Amino acid sequence: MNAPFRTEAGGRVDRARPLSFTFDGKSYPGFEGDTLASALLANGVHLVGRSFKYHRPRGLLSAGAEEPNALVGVGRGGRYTPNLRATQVELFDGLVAESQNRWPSLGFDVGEVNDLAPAGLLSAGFYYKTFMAPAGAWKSVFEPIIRKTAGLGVAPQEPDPDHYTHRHAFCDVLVVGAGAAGLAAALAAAGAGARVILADEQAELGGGLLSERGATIDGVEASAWAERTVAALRANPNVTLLTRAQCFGYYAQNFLGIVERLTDHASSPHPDLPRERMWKVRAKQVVLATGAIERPFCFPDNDRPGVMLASAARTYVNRYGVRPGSRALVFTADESGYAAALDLASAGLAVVCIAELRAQADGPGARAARAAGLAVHPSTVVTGVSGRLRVTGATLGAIGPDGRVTPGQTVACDLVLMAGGWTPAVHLFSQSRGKLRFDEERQVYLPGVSAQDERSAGACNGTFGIAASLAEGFAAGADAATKAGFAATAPATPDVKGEIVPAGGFHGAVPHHRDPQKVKAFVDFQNDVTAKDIKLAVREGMRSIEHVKRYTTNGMATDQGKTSNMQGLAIASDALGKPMPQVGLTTFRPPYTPVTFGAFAGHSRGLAFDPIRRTPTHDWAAAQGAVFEDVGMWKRAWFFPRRGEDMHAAVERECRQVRASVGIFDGSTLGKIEVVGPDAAEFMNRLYTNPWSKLEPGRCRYGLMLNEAGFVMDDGVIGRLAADRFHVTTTTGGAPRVLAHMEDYLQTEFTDLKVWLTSTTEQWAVIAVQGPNARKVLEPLVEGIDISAAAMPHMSLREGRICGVPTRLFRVSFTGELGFEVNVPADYGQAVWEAVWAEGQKHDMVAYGTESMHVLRAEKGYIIVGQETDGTVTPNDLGLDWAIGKAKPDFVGKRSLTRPDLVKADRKQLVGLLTEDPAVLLEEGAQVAAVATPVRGTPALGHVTSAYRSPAAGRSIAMALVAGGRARKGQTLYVPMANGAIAVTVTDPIFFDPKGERLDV
Amino acid sequence: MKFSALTILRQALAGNLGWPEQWRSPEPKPAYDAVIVGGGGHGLATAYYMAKEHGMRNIAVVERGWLGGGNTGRNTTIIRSNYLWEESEGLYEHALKLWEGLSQELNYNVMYSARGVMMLAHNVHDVQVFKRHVHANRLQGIDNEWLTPEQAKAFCPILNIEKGIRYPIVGAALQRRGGTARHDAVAWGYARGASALGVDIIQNCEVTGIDRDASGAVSGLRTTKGDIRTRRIGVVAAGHTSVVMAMAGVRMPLESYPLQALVSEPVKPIMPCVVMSNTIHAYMSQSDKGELVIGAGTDAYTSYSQTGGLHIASHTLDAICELFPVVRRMRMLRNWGGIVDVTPDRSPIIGNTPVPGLFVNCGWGTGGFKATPGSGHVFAHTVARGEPHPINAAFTLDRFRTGRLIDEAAAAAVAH
Amino acid sequence: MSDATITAARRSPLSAEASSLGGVTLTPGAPLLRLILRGAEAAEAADTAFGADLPRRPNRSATAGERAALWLGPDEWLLLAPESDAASLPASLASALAQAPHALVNVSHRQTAILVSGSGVEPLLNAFVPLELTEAAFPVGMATRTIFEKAEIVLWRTGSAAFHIEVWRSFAPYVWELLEAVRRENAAN
Amino acid sequence: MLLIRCPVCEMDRPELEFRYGGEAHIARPLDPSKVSDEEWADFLYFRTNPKGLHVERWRHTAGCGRFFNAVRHTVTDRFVTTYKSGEPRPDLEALARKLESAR
Ligand SMILES: Cc1cc2nc3c(=O)[nH]c(=O)nc-3n(C[C@H](O)[C@H](O)[C@H](O)COP(=O)(O)OP(=O)(O)OC[C@H]3O[C@@H](n4cnc5c(N)ncnc54)[C@H](O)[C@@H]3O)c2cc1C
Ligand SMILES: NC(=O)c1ccc[n+]([C@@H]2O[C@H](COP(=O)([O-])OP(=O)(O)OC[C@H]3O[C@@H](n4cnc5c(N)ncnc54)[C@H](O)[C@@H]3O)[C@@H](O)[C@H]2O)c1
Ligand SMILES: Cc1cc2nc3c(=O)[nH]c(=O)nc-3n(C[C@H](O)[C@H](O)[C@H](O)COP(=O)(O)O)c2cc1C
Ligand SMILES: [Zn+2]
Repeated sequence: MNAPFRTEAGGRVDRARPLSFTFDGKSYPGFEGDTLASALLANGVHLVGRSFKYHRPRGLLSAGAEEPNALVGVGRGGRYTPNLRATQVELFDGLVAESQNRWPSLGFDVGEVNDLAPAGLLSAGFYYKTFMAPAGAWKSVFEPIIRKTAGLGVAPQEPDPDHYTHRHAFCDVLVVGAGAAGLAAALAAAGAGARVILADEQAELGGGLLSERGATIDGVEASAWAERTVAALRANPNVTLLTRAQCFGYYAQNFLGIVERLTDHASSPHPDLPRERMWKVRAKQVVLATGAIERPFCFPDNDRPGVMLASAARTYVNRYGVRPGSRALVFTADESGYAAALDLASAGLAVVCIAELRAQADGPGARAARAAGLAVHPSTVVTGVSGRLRVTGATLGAIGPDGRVTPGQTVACDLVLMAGGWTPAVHLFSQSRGKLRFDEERQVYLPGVSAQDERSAGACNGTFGIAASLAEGFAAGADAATKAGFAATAPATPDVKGEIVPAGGFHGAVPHHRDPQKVKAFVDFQNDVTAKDIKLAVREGMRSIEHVKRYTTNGMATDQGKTSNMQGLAIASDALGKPMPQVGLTTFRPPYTPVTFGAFAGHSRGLAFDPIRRTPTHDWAAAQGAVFEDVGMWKRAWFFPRRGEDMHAAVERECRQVRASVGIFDGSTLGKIEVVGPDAAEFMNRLYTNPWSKLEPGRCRYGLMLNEAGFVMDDGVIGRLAADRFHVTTTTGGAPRVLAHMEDYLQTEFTDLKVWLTSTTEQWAVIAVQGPNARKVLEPLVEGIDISAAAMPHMSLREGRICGVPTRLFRVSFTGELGFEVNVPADYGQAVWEAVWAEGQKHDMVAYGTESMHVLRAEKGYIIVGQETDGTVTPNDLGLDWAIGKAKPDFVGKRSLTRPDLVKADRKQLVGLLTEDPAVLLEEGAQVAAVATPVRGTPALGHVTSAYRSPAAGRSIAMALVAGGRARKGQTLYVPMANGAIAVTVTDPIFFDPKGERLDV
Repeated sequence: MKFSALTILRQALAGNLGWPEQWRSPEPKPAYDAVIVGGGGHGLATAYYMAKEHGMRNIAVVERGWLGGGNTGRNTTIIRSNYLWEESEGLYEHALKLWEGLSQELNYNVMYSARGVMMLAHNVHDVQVFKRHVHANRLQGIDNEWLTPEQAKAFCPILNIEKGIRYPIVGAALQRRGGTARHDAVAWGYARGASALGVDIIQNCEVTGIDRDASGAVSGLRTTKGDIRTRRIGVVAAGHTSVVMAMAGVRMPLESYPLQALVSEPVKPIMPCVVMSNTIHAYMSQSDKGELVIGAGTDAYTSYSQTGGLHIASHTLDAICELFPVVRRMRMLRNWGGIVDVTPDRSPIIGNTPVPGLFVNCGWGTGGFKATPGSGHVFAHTVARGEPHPINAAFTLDRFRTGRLIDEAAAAAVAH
Repeated sequence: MSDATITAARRSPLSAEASSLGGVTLTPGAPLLRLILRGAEAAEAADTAFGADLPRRPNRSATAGERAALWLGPDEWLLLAPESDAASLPASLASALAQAPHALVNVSHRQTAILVSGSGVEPLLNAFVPLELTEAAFPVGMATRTIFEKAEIVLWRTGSAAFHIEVWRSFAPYVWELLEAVRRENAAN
Repeated sequence: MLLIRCPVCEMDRPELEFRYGGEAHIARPLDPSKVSDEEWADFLYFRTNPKGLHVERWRHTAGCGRFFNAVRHTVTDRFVTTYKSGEPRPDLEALARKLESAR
């Protein structure tokens, strides 16, 4: 197969490795080293996309990251990726690409009717002015239509099979961009001994040097010099070279994000390779060498396929060995346009003529062009092109001394090149919060005052030309290395010959003679923003460039204004009659070019999205068929269904069996903190509402913790192991918060106390054995502890052994039954559990989960922090005033309890609710009202916090927070539901064994 | 000029040369009856309603930058009213009702799109909390319904409701009247409306000082465009409230945090609604232009930088990719930050201050865009009458003394 | 806690086995006696009783034989010793420290160790650990708490290409699996 | 991601290891029962929230575990200094002058 526009020789593609790919279903040949763009051009394919609003046919504008037009979808199935720039897609054998935003086909797109609408109808912001009547039509008619036209590509339809990875990296000098300036900077910095990372978003390092034809460096071609330099850097162990690595963001304290593409360019990558790696680089010093972006011209129909940036055409011929056309017209306002013309001519294209916008056409470029026999017309502009799907010709105009344009000749051509000058890529500098300065002479923004440890070199710093960029790059690299602590000198600058140094440039709309109503001259190609749109925005009062941006959407497309922002600014500045720097720039934000979501997520994916915390006896529960629930990061056994049981049946059985005999429950997730030190009791006094000084070693107490605002924050049973040692338990979810809260007070408020906190949550497996037979189960297993009722009363704690394993044995109950909590070192958790379970079988022991635990505690009226409380609840609201050490002068939260609102009589208080019909179960979260059908807008009295079917009570039970609830006991209230209110009676929130007779046995 | 399809056609035929400025850009007068500090949505709406409903025409809005350039211009535009406490329900529902007719009211298409806001529950606790909201809302006549995972997926087909995932979806609360609006249009629409009623909107005019007379009452403002005399100031400066209030010697219960958001590249519609997950911290919707609009929680430290850390975007997107696995290959187009002023109870402060003549509307934190019309409406009343509207009566500064907090965070920890 | 009499089966939170791939070896650590010692005033007495000087410099460790003391905070050390010391060391430390205010807490089962070694160990860990791990920045003997993606660990460099990770038991499988995943990636490179 | 110098570890460490702790030097009243509701509200809720130099608390949670204080510029997020908890609040004006002259 033969690509018709491939040059006979030259370029950096590997002609020994032919490849085949498809675009819109048609198969084409290409070479290794091609981009999709270069390969399409080699095959004469110019029409590659459709624009956003008008669906205009679009071709390749550029050869790089700035491409606004050639967005394609690549790949299949889960690997389909929309909106990729053909200029950045590397070719591999079998690549499948398709065009976007067109129907039914790229050549014939129905959406193009938008382009035929009366001129100006769909101008900037028109949608703010219409679609408002009749009311409701926006939602039902207009918005659905607008949404259908939205978007460019199609989102993937299947989950992404690839994976992504991260790496933190550190270096003395990070160099971003590996063109002349970046390579030089890396050489200088590495030469000084600095650890260097050099990153470039392209597949090959060298930047603009790879697109050079005429220039030589130290006697070799520029690209050969680049190769040599890269090889030297690669050989240096202090240098990390990253290709296909876009630096997308510059964050505080010299922290930069780089995303490296690892597999997209390969046809069958190793399956273990991640698709992309995000580098998170902390650099001591940074050199920005990100080059410059060529500006297109804004003239009528400047968007037709075949209208291209001059530098892009140069890249296609020189780097890829592709002729982007046969007959080229070069439209320039910069010396670099001539370099392109010369290169195209030497590649065998006919250069019809060079239209030079500037009045003077006698610079080095023009002289060289004329010497090569090319026609150069000064004061000449392109005022339009012919051809819809591909340029067929261009009309020229002459700028008179008064600035008016008179129509000139029409030339036949299939390529119109634009060389409107260079816009330094200051994105990263600006993101670093450096202050840009406006260079009046060249009318560009350049890096000004730095805010971080960085410097810019080369074209991104306004320094054009290879020689100058090399020199500046060396100096920047040396400076960076020096500042990073290395003795550095810039290497001697190599000898550069034969280059045409970019100089000149133009901003704003190109003048023309045509009826402005009838033509469209594009500023933002992708978003279809025209010069007229920008002028309209200004006319409508959008005086800030930020308003212009948002009203017109200029610069908001996926290229983020790389080719349009400066043009838009120039046109707005003109319309406002204010110089550009006074109009200002919009903000540069990350990313420089779009970055895959998956790359941000990295390995935080699937089950590794968050750690899964399992208890020491998790596997046992799983083997028993437990259903688990997520509590924070923990998996907790929720219930243990037997064959055929649903949750309700399982819970009913579990609860009954606990009360009838005995149950076993995994309490390991409870937070545990060991509070140790001579001032431990005093610390506890200050952090908990309860008094602790008099609690004897070996005894436990229910502790209530408030935040400083007086609201309940946590609770738990706390055992005193020794005068100076407490074993504190917290709620599962509250554990980290409670420890942090304690540390805060300890380190910053109560610094007088000698006490230390150690988290022991995971040290102990906690096996709760609850039920009238609990003692019988444990007795045979426990050594060295008398667990008889007399020796070990309720709320006590002993140390000894169980099954030979050291234990802290608590006699506590969250069920209202006789109960123990066996704490054993976690590695022994499962063995002890199994021993207890085996012993328990003699008593028909049941394993129960968190759901039964909730029911059992609710039957007893025990609260759960986070369920009965919501951060607005005081101890008094819960009826827990008894837990407050009244004699204590202070504790965290005490002062707040006397604030006016916290002592109001009608506060919501915890009560029980019993439905009239015992079979009716209330819904947690349901509201409580005084009447069955409250008038809309009447405040609720409160809400149901817990509701269960209670096997012990033989009916449904509920707890609720109800305004003035304690005084309402006996009253009938209503719980309004969607299908009618449920009548309830207010009761005590204790539904079983109110005297606690089952506990103390 | 009234906006309509007809005027668009007429103007298009005339080369779009006849469109007037949408709002005037006058220089400040030496004195006004009242000055609103802050030209965000809330400030502009306040001025609009002060002029329209309270007949105050000699008033100004002063804005330090470009109007709408604060959080109004950088928020993820989620609108809903299914809050928990009655006070909040009243305020946000008031706003939602105004949203429903706002385009017509302003003759400016703010693209309020009632596409439904779905909040995902991932565990038992979430279910309890969201059901509590559903019930509370129903009592107040606010729509909010409970969905099974399957119903949630039917509403948003790209949602992953598989059971075996790290945080499976166990249900969702849906407010169908919730949705989004075009944020810039809200600022511009109110500005145009206010300007037409005579309000002076003064951009690039930063307030640098607040003058008080011997009695302590407000007497004027200093700005970068000169001094302005006035006896009534309404501060609606969002992230900068503490800074402005400090000029009057008032300390506030506020902290200003960076809040980031991001958009993807635009794609054809894949998502018909707004989805929020508080438990795994992310939310997403798709704009009419096609980009996915994504956000999460604030950065951890106070800042006025309008930027934030890379790790925040990472955590946001890892959550998004778990909820919607088909978007993992999509790409972030732009990531920005705003500065949100956060109160201890995550509810706004709207009302009088200890300084006579000085009123404040702030503390909307991460979720005030949705309140814009309602907030402006009740604050206009507050500034014009010197006392709060019944709807904002509870949102006092004094509640931090009495303890009468309106704690949306404690109850649900749902942002936005 | 004298563990001499314990017959109950012990179960480590990590079921994985040691393996090497792409130049990196991952090994689940053997059981250790682990003590958290708090209280700056107790350090001196602890030096002798423990047999290794507790490091006073931030983020350092000290070793003596099979015992190691890791500085975790200005008054906080993680003491590691062989299982066989479990019978005697806690008690002898406690009595040696009786006069100085302190806290000594046994956390032997709270956490477990993952040993990572081999030539590719730095980039492997840097997939998740945000600290610079070159020997210059993180020399042999340095130890610190830090972050491992969404888990917290103690990272201790025991050799020029060897690290000892201490991680709370329920986070251990997460850390292990992530290390394993990136090890595979790096090996494919 | 910020880079924060922990004054205890005497190292620059990544933000991920730290927990922010709000404005510093807001002392809890020695005897809360003696202060008025207004004063108590001030302590609980009212903050300087400055645009500029901010004196704030951080805790090196995933490090040495210590709380310490920092002066950070809330516009640039640049840390000016960090110091151990308990040390006196630095003279902000002097720091600001120093910053100015360092430019
Ligand atoms: C990323 C992000 C996402 C969000 N997502 C949502 C969401 O989905 N839903 C939702 O409801 N809310 C959301 N919010 C919150 C919402 O944006 C804000 O609550 C709301 O926009 C506040 O409006 P405002 O008019 O009060 O503030 P702003 O729009 O910020 O206006 C305040 C104005 O005051 C000006 N100002 C400040 N100081 C001075 C001075 N000295 N002189 C003069 N002018 C001054 C500022 O320049 C600014 O323009 C989000 C916020 C952010 C940052
Ligand atoms: N022949 C050409 O078409 C051409 C093009 C550009 C520059 N030049 C010449 O090259 C010299 C300037 O050299 P230079 O080194 O300043 O620029 P350069 O354009 O040669 O190199 C810049 C490099 O930075 C990379 N880059 C930009 N942003 C990046 C990012 N965010 N992340 C990673 N990589 C990024 C680009 O891929 C490019 O390789 C001048 O003489 C200029 O005239 C020539
Ligand atoms: C809802 C919403 C949608 C947005 N969509 C886009 C978009 O499609 N393209 C874009 O470049 N920016 C988009 N932005 C971001 C803005 O460009 C800009 O970043 C944001 O308003 C903050 O302003 P700043 O970045 O200038 O500080 C969007 C912002 C919002 C709030
Ligand atoms: Zn530290």
